[in-house]
Amino acid sequence: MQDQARLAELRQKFGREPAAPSEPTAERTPREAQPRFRGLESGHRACQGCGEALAARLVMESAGPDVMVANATGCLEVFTTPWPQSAWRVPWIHSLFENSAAVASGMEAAMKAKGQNTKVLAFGGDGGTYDIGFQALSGMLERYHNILYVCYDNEAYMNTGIQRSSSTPHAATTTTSPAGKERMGKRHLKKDLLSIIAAHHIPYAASASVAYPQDLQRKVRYAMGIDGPTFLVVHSPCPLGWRHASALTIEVARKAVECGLFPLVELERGAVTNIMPIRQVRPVTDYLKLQGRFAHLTRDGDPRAQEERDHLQALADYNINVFGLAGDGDDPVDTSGITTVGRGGPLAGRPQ
Amino acid sequence: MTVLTRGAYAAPGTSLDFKTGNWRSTEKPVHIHAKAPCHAACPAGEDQQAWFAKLQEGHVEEAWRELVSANPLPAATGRVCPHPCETACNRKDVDGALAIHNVERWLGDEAIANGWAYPVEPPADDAPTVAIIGAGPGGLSAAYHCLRQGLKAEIFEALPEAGGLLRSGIPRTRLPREPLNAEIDRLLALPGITLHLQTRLGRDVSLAELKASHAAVLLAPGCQESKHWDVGGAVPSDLHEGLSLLREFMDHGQFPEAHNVVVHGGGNTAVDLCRLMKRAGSEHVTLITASGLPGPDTDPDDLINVVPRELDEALEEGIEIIDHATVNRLIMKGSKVTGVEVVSLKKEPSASGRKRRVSFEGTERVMEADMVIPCIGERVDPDGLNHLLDGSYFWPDSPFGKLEDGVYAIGDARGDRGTVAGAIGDGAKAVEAAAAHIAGRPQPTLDTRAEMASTGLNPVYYALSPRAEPPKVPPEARTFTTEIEGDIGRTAALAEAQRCLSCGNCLACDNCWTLCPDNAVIKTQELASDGSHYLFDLDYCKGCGLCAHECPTGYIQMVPETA
Amino acid sequence: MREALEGSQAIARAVSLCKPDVVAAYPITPQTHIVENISKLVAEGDLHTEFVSVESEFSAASVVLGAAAAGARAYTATASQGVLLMAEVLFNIAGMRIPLVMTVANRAVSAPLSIWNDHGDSMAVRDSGWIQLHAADNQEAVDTTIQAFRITQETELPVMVCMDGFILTHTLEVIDLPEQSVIDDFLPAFEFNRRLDPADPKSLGTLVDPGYFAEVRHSHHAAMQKALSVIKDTDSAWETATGRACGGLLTVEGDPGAAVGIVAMGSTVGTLRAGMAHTPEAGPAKLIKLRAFRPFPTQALIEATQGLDHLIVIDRAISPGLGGILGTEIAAILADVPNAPKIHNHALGLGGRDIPETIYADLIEAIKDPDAPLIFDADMAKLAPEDR
Amino acid sequence: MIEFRIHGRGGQGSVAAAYLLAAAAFEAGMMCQAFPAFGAERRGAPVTAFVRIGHGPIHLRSQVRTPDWLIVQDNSLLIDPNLTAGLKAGGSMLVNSGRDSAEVAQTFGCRALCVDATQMAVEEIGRPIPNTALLAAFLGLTGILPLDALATALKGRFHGKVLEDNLRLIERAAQSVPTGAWKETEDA
Repeated sequence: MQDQARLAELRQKFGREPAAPSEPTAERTPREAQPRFRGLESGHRACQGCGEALAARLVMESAGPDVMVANATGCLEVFTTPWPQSAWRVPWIHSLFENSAAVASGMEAAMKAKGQNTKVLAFGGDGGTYDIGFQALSGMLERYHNILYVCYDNEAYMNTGIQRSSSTPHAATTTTSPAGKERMGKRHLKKDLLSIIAAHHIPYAASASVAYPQDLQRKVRYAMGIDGPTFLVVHSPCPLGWRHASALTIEVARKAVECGLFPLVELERGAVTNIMPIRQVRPVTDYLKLQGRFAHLTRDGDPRAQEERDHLQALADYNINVFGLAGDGDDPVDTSGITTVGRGGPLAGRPQ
Repeated sequence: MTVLTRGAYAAPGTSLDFKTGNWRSTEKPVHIHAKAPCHAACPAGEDQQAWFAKLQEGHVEEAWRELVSANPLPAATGRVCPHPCETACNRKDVDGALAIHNVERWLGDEAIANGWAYPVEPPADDAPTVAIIGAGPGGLSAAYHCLRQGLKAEIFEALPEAGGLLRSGIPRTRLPREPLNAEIDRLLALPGITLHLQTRLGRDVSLAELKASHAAVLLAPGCQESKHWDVGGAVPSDLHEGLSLLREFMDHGQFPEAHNVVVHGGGNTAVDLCRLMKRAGSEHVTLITASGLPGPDTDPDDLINVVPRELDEALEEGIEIIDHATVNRLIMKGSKVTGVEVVSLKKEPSASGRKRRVSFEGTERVMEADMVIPCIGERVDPDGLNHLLDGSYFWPDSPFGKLEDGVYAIGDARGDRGTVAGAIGDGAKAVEAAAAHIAGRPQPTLDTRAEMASTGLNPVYYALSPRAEPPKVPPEARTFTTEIEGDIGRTAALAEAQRCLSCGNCLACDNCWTLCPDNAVIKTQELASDGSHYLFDLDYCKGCGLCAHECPTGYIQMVPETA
Repeated sequence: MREALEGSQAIARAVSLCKPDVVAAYPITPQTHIVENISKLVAEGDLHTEFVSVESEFSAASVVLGAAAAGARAYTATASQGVLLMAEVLFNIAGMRIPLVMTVANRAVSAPLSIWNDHGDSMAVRDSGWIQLHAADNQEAVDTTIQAFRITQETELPVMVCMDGFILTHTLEVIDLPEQSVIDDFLPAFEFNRRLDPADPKSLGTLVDPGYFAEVRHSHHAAMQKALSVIKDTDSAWETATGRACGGLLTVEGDPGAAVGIVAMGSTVGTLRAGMAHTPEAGPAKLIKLRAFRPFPTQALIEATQGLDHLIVIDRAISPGLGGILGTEIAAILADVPNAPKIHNHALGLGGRDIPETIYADLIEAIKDPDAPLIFDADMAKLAPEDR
Repeated sequence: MIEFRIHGRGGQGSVAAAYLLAAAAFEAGMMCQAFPAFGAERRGAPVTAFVRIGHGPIHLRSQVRTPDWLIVQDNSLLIDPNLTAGLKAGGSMLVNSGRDSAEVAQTFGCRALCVDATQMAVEEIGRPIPNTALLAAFLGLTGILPLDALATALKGRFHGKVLEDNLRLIERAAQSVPTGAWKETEDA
């Protein structure tokens, strides 16, 4: 009851829900009257077309106002909180690069100690999650904190100017894995983080993509409802680092899913419980050719480029086989995660 | 001076103080309201997207009202129209064009069955009256649109029945009498329309009288005179000209007997005739046409002017078609034809720009024939109109059909027309211009908005959904009177409505609102000033272009910042 | 109530009396007994706290940072490598002005590996912006730990309570632990008005550009200086509450008229005190027990050293290439003071080297030796000539 | 101030013995200090612990270099000639051993008494942990602290059967030595 009253107060204050027809709305600006929670506000300084900013905005909308966030060092942190401004409308703390999971653990312990239910979120990029913050994350999962950890995966250290991380895909160029006479970009593979996370036997771990916002938000809502550690990795294209036009952020993210290189899967207690089938599997070249970081792979007449393309295709095929991603058109789940439109919005007016 | 907070904390949402809108260096997003290709292609001027929108909401009567705001005869056009809207439909390359034609017919039939009232008010008693020559589809449309403009209409028809070509030139297998009569009767019953039957221009009334007595005169006489046809001066003694043969058949239900029939021409009448002759017992019916058949490389200028569905049905029924050819010579035994010499031919560009027909020497071949039917078109009966005709037809300069002040041409009588839908559209446009003339308003202008091509859409957001097909009588069961194509039905019609891509117009899918990384799209509860539900907050929009790229309908476009 | 308690156990009990909401720690010698004892109190239900058994000191510091930021009274403890692994977080906690308390069971820093006491660890983070208080015995460690919770709350500066590893942590002595009611009166409920709170959602840990960074550091420095009086006042309040004080910022004992002074921190003070008592032939000295190392009680030190001819400064860590750390700092402080004593800076007890009570006489004697080594108890015979 | 050094091997409870002795002193109203010679040694390695007790505050924190008393918990340590290093003149050594006391005294040149504390411990508490028995014997010999003080200190550490067994053990151990034989050095 008390929680309800508090939530109502928060919603009133931050415009989480549209006003009922009977409520006076005159004093609210259209921005204030948005029928969604604006956890991440405009005026942040992300690049044009930033996938991470979009992902964070979507996550906040679904997570709602009764949360607190621990944010690792990275683009998201830098572009949202140049003092004295903050784009956040939830309690938010940035400590360091590698400790957001641990800081969040402390916040969650504080909530437990004080008998409060505010859900704690931890945010990190792929650098802060796959690499430097990995240990703290593992500890957080093992200790079973009631935290949703969201990794905004843009596949390199973008904040410092595009250096390779263990999440950078094989053969992608970064400033520390450039292509040259002897090298075809990153020599190693993208770390299979989700399997490692799932091996902690936590209640829920999933991958999502900004190209599928409804699916992403459903996963956030699901994780929010779990009392225990949950993990979400969100594929978030970086137009600057991946070298594609800012308008293509969603297109690129979508192609990554459609070719099988970034499978959208859900694991509960380590077991795969759901996947998003690919409606029409595309060749990886459809994905690669959109991005400058793979430009060396699409050169004609270079046998090394052919080999690396084939390698990436094999990796994509592997994902498709392992997770059974190839969609069947008649499968009722085929479009469950795919945003389709109809007049009046994604859910309205669809024939049942 | 901003005072430092302890530990440099920041207050929530203060980034709003930082207007990222000035990062937009080159382009900004706008809502463009482009024309949907169906609308752009519709000679009747229908906005199919608009009435499909009503259908999507489940409002069938409103959909019909939206439809008849342009075309008062959907039960007729929904049966006879070659539906260029479907040819233009951006969905055709995805999983098949929308079955606009069939849904239109269903709506028209629903309106008749339910007695829905046309969305017109009776004109004022002292409203000006417009004279209309011809009660064919163009004249009827004009009369109806007069009411919509607050004018009275007085129709003069030479024949004893209204309907024009709809009644005289289209077989019942395509357009049965019942819906045609019902629709025409409903329309003519509207207060403010007066019909004078068996009143012929040049005989019973003159143009000069009408001009004097009426606020405007609209000419929709159709083409009643067959064009002269001969081959190198030879004409068979028992020549049956196509349209009159068809009219005869429709009046008396009989054809002259023939085994090998050659039909020369390239329109709907020619194909109708082929099919009827075949059904009447002719063993071989061959259509010889100078145009090309539909195919991926066929130039639209070169395409045979036949409803595609009808062409398919004709082939299905065993009609042979020789395209890109003409009858080069009649082989006569006395005055009777026993065969034809056919030669290949194509329309080639000429220096003047108009296409010329070039036949290719060495491609001549002879085929047996005991009847040759020319079906090369008709011309306007020049009685009382001589001074307005340019050759066989009217050639108005204006798209609104204006021939001179207060006089407008409509329909097939215009040299650049040829469909029922075109006549209906002409009626609406001519009335619009006439009403402006009568009221002393500036003349109307055409809708010059750009058309939304399929390349402007983002197809990934549309779930695949196959096109609905209406039932059809199989070829072997087809008769002279039963309608071949059936009713699509309510379920399929509503499902088709869901398939509309809403090309170029907002369908409120929320994509822009959902996908803006900068929260710079604001959703409005009331309609925004541009009719959508979204506003661009240019204070924060960085101009990334993501919303435009992900807009399924192409409704959002990036335009130069200065625009 | 007086009890014979091992130092670590006493600290655990003192922390428990302060009712922390969250404790996070990673075991490391010689801090281990502290966390073991806290764990035991939690296991027995004597302490109701969220005890977070983290996977590293780095996370221990991060957890208490997060907990305190979320409005919880938080405590951690570590030593040596643990301090260094925490280093990045320690700077962060202080820079964000997060109130919390940490015990450092002082231990040498590797390499070579040494599990024994010196001050190399806390000295390595002396510039982190934490308050650093040194306890000379276990009673002081207990009292200072309790005071630290009040100080951190009042100053919004994190407090590090330094106690010599083993020498204090593993020594059983008689400790007077106050009654719970005394603590409850002394220590107000934890309040942190910048806490993370959905009803007033602040953003902590922002990016500060060059236009304000200097001001951030200034305010931090100013806060540390203001903390001097808070430390002193808190000790006075403690004395009022318990009849016992820890010596505020620093205390002076011994012969007030002596020409020689000795400054030391931590457990060394007791040994020097014993040496002074047991070797009167070495001569008298003024013994200055420094409790507050950060913020540094500059003025109090100047006053305490007035009238001295010689000031022996004992370090338990060195800055290689410069010398003793405390010695260097005090030399800088006294540089502009007229008639300041001559400074003799020596490091003692590095890496657990036992400090005998004879050291007192040896130090006094060494005043005469201009070549007395910096590391006073290093035996050159143990070194190859080229390494001397 | 009286200083003790306790020698033993890891696992024999030498540090516990030091803590118990100091705690017993506290129970008897004295000040105390007890600590191990902190090492990284494991079970079985030689271990040293130190105890200081006195009636006034104890400031000195160095290791005990000149003990008044030595308590040796393991017979095998007697091979170390430095065992008695720093032992004050007149200092004494109590050894857990079945060996002849005179022989040990002669070897190290100090007063020494051997007690088979391990045997007593095995018999009374079922485990070869000699520390409490040795402490009790020591208190019986010296009378430095009443045996009750040790019993009270034990009660602060143990419960139930372990406590009962140990209380029986210290009673037996105290009686196994000539009461007050070393009493004259109490104030050394």
